[in-house]
Amino acid sequence: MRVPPFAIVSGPLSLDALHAAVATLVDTPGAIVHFLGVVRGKNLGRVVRFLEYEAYEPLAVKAFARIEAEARELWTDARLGIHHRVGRVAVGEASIAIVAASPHRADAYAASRYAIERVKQIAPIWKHEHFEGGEVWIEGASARPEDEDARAEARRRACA
Amino acid sequence: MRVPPFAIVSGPLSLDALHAAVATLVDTPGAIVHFLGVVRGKNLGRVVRFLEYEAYEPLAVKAFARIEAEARELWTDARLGIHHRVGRVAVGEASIAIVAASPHRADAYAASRYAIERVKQIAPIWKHEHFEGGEVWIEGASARPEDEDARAEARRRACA
Amino acid sequence: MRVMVRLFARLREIAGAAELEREVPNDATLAGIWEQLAAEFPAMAPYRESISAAVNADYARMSARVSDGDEVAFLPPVSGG
Amino acid sequence: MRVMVRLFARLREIAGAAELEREVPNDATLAGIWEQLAAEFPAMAPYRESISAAVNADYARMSARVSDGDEVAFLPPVSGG
Repeated sequence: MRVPPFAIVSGPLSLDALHAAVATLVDTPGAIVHFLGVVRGKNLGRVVRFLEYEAYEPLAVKAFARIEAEARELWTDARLGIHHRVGRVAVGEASIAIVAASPHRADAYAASRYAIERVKQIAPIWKHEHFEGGEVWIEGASARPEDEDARAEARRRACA
Repeated sequence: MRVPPFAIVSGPLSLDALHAAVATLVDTPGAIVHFLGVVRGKNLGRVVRFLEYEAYEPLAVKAFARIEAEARELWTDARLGIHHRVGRVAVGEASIAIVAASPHRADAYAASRYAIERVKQIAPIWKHEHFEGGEVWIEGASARPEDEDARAEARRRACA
Repeated sequence: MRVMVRLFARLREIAGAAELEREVPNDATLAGIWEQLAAEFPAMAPYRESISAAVNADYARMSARVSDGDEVAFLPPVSGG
Repeated sequence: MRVMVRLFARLREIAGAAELEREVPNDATLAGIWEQLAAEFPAMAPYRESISAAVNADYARMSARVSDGDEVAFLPPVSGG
């Protein structure tokens, strides 16, 4: 199955398909790093029943492509794929899959970590937590794609 | 299929099986990082035909377990799985798969990176490169598991 | 002129709709459209400092002007990942 | 006493065998067994500074003594990953 490298997906993520889509983009990928963000059963003392994700899909896909472009300014030969789920996601399931491929492992790790930090900062995606006893919208960062402080923080976390 | 978290494998690596073996070891894994080291088609100007790996299997498996123990001194809640191939590995195939699971993504990334650096430093595994026009044993680091400078270098690369 | 306003997450819940078609002045900015919405739905007002905005699925500054038929989106703080 | 010597990669090729059973003195250290091997296979001598050693599949220092029946391994610089 051919999948695009950047997508919003309803239903389980296929890491294999994303891997295949990204690995072919790099001439000689010596290193491939996958990141899976998995729904945890507890959050801030609450027992999580499930999450429900919502996205502004066309802007989210553009945000993913923007994140890859930013990463390639820093790690020229790295390529990224980012798939994020919407709808209901059970505890233990992955809400996001990121594949980073590069000739060298340092760049693959850095691009992967940079990508997840930037997704959390700027991707128009929202998490609705359904827990034992209620539900709550999680609100994290104000999405400011051009905020240089946020980019610097993502680079710092990527150990760049 | 149940697989052990640390193994020397002849034949293709199953990332899915290793993932399953490791993910269940962590109570609430919020982050899972996979690393795949893939055989590149070129090395130092040589056109690589294939690699052939050799290992001292019982010591290699112990070295992988030692690497996890070291990682858990640094990132208490992280768990690792490490599978390395022996025998012939084609260009484009993975020679090593590492799965790191942790409640938090920073620890999963760090443990993963630390693991691949330590595998390269101390695992009793050797790469025989078959290239257009010849073959050569690749000899990297002298395996000194207790060398603190090497451990410090691995921590530094893991951004710890 | 008319614009289509898209709302997400808590803002969508406050409005009771994911999309609202609204008449706005011809020289309207995103900030102006937001104020119009916040007047209509006072529970949105606390989001004034934290929202982001987009026009036709591209991030835009609140000072940006919009055109007839544009799709305008207001985004509460994000929480993907 | 007798030990089983295991050799890998280039050392294996030099010896022409992955395993060699060898008679060694009763108080033999890994260093002593290595010197005995290097005398037998002079092409191994350049590895003196870079090898690691193991006894019964555990890393060991070259000063370690071995026992009858032990499995001794000499490891050239590694290149896994």
